[in-house]
Amino acid sequence: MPEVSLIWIEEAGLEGLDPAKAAKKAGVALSDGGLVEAAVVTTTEARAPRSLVNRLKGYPVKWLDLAAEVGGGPLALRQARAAAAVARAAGSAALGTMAQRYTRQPNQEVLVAGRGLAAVAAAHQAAALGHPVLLALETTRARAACADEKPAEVKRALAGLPAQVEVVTGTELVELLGAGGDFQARLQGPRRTSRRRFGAVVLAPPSAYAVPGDMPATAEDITLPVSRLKPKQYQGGEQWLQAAVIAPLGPGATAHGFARAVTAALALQKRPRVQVTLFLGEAKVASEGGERLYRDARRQGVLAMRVEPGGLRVSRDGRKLSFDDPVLGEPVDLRPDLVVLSEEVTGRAPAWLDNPLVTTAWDQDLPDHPRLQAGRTARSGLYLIGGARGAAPGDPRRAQAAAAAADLHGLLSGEAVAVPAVRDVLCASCLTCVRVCPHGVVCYAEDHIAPAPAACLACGVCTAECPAEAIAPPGWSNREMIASLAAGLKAAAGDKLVLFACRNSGMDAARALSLAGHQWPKGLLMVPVNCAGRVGVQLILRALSLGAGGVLVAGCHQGNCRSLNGNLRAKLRSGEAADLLAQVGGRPEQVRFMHLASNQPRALAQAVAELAQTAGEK
Amino acid sequence: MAVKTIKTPAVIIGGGVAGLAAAIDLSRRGLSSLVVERGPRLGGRVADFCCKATDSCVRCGACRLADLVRRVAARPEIAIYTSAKPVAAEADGDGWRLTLEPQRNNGPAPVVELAGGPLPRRSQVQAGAVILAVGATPFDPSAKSRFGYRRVPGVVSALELEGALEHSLAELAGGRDPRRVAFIQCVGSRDESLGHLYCSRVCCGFALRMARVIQARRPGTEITFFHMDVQTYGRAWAGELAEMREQMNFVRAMPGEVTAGPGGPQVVYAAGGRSQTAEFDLVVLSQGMRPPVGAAALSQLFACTRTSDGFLGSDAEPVASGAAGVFIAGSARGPMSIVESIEHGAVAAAAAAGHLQPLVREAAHA
Amino acid sequence: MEALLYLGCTVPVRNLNYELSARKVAAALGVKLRDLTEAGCCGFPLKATDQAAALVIAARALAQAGEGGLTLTPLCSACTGTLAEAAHHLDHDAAARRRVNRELAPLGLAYRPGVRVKHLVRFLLEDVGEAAIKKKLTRSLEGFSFAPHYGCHYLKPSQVLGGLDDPEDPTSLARLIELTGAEAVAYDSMKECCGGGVLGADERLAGRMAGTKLVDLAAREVTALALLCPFCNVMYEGQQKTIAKKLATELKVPVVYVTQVLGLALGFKPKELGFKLNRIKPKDLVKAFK
Amino acid sequence: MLLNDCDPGFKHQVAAEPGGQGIKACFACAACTARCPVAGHVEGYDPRRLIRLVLLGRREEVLASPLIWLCSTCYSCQEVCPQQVSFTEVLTAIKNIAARAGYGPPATEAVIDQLAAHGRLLEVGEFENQRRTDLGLPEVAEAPAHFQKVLGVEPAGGKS
Repeated sequence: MPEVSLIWIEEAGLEGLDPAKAAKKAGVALSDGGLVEAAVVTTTEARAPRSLVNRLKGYPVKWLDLAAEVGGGPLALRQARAAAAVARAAGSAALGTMAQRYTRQPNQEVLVAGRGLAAVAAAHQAAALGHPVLLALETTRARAACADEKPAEVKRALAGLPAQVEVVTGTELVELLGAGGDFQARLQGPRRTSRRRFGAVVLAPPSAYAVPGDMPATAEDITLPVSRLKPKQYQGGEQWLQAAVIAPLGPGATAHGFARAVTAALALQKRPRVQVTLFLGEAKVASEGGERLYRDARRQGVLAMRVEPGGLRVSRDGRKLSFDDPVLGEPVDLRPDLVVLSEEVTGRAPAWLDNPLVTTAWDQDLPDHPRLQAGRTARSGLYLIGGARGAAPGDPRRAQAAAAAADLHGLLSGEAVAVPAVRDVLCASCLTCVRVCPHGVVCYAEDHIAPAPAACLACGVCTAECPAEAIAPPGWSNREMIASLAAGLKAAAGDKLVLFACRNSGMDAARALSLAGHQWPKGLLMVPVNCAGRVGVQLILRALSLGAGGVLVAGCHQGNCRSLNGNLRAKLRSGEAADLLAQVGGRPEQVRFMHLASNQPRALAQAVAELAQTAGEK
Repeated sequence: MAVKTIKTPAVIIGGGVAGLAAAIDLSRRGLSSLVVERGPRLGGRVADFCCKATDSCVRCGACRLADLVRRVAARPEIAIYTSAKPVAAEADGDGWRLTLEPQRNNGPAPVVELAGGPLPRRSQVQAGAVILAVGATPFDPSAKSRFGYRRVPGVVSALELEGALEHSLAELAGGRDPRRVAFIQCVGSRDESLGHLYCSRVCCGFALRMARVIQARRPGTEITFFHMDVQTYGRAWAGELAEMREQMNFVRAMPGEVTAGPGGPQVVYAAGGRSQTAEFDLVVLSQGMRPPVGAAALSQLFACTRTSDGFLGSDAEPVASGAAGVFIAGSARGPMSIVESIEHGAVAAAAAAGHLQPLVREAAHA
Repeated sequence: MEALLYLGCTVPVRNLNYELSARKVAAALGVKLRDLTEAGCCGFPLKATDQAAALVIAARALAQAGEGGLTLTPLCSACTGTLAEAAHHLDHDAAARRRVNRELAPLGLAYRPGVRVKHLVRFLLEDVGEAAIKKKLTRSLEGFSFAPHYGCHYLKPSQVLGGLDDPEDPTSLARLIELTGAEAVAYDSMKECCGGGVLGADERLAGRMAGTKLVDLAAREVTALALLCPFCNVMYEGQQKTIAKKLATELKVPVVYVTQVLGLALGFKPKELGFKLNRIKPKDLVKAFK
Repeated sequence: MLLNDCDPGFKHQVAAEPGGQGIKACFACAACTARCPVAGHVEGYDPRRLIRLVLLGRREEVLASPLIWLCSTCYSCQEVCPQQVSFTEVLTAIKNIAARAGYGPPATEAVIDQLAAHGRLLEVGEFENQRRTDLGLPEVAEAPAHFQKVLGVEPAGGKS
């Protein structure tokens, strides 16, 4: 239950009444208007001072025309009426407005910005899930595809869009504030700029093919990228026409880039008296049909030649390729009549996405994050799909779009937990929470900290890092956690231990152990957290001061944290707590941190056993 | 005795990661589903996979199973029958009528609390859509007898290594302390002689992750990686692979055979144009994926097509099966990783929801 | 039970002990062997230079055999391989069949699909069966040990000759040997090729190849190397002395035919099985059953 | 070596020869070489290398090479090949081409003569048949006429 404050505004009709008495009787705390977990104000919104109205904006407040409720009569009667009215209002502030206050209704509208098949597919899928969708295509022609797609296909897909998709063209997303449930987007149209709010945003920036940078530089007049190759133009005469097709050679080569090179090689090889030598680093046959294609090309007569990185050299005039055939162990030269360079899908996330001041939404390692699939970015409610994410044209993009749409639907239909509450009275506007929020949920807008309504995962990183105890997702404030720690430790028998366990790793591992009948130490108190990042120095020290002989924080492995670096923060804070303990003459080994995965129950059991031993040593 | 008929919008055959992901996604779309798992527990093959993180997460996705199971258990609209298998199916209007039969299982007991439990008796299910998420079947390395599987001591499959990774490798290596470990890739993959004209995609990453775990646990363990082409994908791998090439011995050769040597299994491979023999304590065969064992029966049961590689579904589309109202999710459709299977499950659910939409509307009107 | 015996070129001239023991064993096991008279060469020697001619020659033998409808059972693995491959090829390639039959027409022959070719030993294993063989055995060879040599063309290419045994882990000869009570020795070089195929091209090479197995076996206490192909016999028995000289080592590995081993267990005397003609004899074995 | 000087048509020629069909499928995994019993004994004999020479189109070098005649036809390479290259048969195809191009081993003529004369590699004369009779084995008849017709040759002297 949130703490409800009574904000007493003196005005006509309340003369003689005792605010403190009324508050006490109603079971609420009297406040000067700073404490805003939930509030009852004794006047109407219209009559209240503007500064107060502004401060309370967006929070569950029961505006009460107390003067009217109290009416006239003896003071004792008026005092009793006042107390009853405040109590009623407090109840409604706490309960009735709690839903609105703690989980503000997320905006259901979805913005899909970009172009090509991924964009259209995402719009289609989101609409199918019941969301109104604005599909903002950045090109003036609606059917304009990404450079690696066919316009006809995009046109077909557009024609099939349901009615609740509004399509605008020539419109670009140039600024995005907020987070899941409440994004504020600035859209630059052909004529004017507009601002609109959305619950979720899917970015499908244009993608194209580009020749990787590490390709050998052969003479321009004989060199072509795959996308410009027209195989029908080539055929040999008396002499065989020698073509070199160079597949992506570097360590970043993808199966799609390889398949594209092989497709080109096969088409050329089918031409009369053309001999294709296909250069490759690794035969990346992991795409669907890739192995078949590679086999067909060889059967057609394509000569597949593996070269080590940097092993394909070009003469100064750019007309001779030299390499060592690994099978023969001999140097081989080729004077190609044609060099075809393969390309990889490229697509860039918009530059503003990479701006650390906006949020840590994106960096290039994120596509591989095991918990940021389905097009998710670190910023909840913001999705990046398509070529920028490395998806190949065709079905992979549609699949990604479908997955992203399903994910955002889950988010907007309330799967996420409630937004953090901010106690403005304590907030120093230091913006630590804005800076540390891994999901871009905590924003600063209109002169106060304003968390977005749907995107918070209640990881509690803001709470742990806030120097003023001014922000916490409901249920995760220091006060609440310490209270439950105290109660739990009081009930614990024997050597008391505390395990702070992330729900994504430690708790699942613990649950697996419990289900398997594992015997935990008697005095162990398990405290689940949504992210180990919730566990700051203060919680650890409080656990010790409340009688715990040891504290173990179990967070996810590096690179696996759903909240990006909550685990690393927890590790850092555990270290700090241990250091502080050492400074006051305690034993630092009483505080431990471990990286863990949900499927490592044995490691957890062992760590807890070791902690118990440490605690027992005293 | 009247046979009980369960009515559900969607029935999902297979309770592995793809099936669970599909169930969760359907429920997000407001659709209930029934998950039918043949084994005694959820999770499929992933349930046997351990975490391969060393100094950091290696993005295998095995840990994701726990949250899928947790989320499935938390959603009352997802019903689960374990130890159950469809034995009959017929198209019924726009949907399907299935007969489920209980399966006797001697495997490990379920280790997660679940909504639902073992199928008590033969039952009928009336469903608007069917999602087949039965997974792939690992290739049995003894079909490539030259690698000495089940014949030469110290030769194991990658899945056996997986099972022992958290415990003792010495047992696998016939009591020897495995200081020299070889991996042989593409056992059953990229093999036209078996009719397997596909790369199984995940085995290189799987093997290399395990190799790294072994080296992290026992520094100094020599790892030899026999391969044709390294098929890792994803941006993070590029750097990691460069590191691994420093720490392990990458040999680009498909070995000719594995024989029993005096000090352990010996790998016969070609280097420098002739045959060489190297002795190891442990030889790990990276077996590929095969179409699900029941693919033929299932494709007959549900009148669905097979891909050119024999998996369920069609080459042309990611989740369609050629049969109305039947969709394929996960590695039953073709080799894919855990994370990809989870995504694929969501895509299959999207397609199934699309199929169900008119039915749901009709029901609302009725 | 009947089968059509195909002698080929080498056996009826050089390996009479093999032929003798094979005929005795077959008869004792109730297999009536009919001779494919006028059979001659299977075509194997021509394959390297003229496959087309080799195919016609093989087809000739197959066509002759086909008329009786009996399984053609060569004693020589090379003949088995060549004839089985030819039959496989002609069964699956109608154009090749037409071509071949045009050539055979002047001889009054034509190949018709479906001719079965099986090495005689395989015929015994599959058509007579191990249980039936076991029943007929009258003597135990316990205490003796044989190193089975499968050779190449008894099992490979498995595409044509598959179904009997796994060429990577063959067991059929070992099983046959063990039926007699003798031990079938598992040894490292079991799958080594005898080198007979290159004897004509490079004698030194052939000798080195055969030498691997001989050296391996010389270091073991085996009664004999047991084989089923005259080509392998050329290398392991015929060339053994030369090989020993070239390798500058002592070699005295007795060599027998599997049919001789079987013959002993069926109660025949060594003399009846042609042991006199074995150049490097397993003396203890011969003595034991005199 | 300059690839432009090689003959890209050579691999197609080998593939067109019976048994040669599989050659182009090779993806150089080297399983064949690992199992080749000849490769272990003869420097330069390497099935994978021979295939590569054909694929590169080094025609003369392959056909004139004494190495191509050293295959023991044990079929090990063929058994282990994941791409069904069937190298033993590929080599037979190459040898046939070489023989037609005049690179054949000298022994060929002798084999043909022998077959034309006797219908078998080893003559079965009176002496041999006498020996067989002594051992209780049936006599063997020669049928060279058939072979003469098939091979299109006359018996080179000797008895017929």
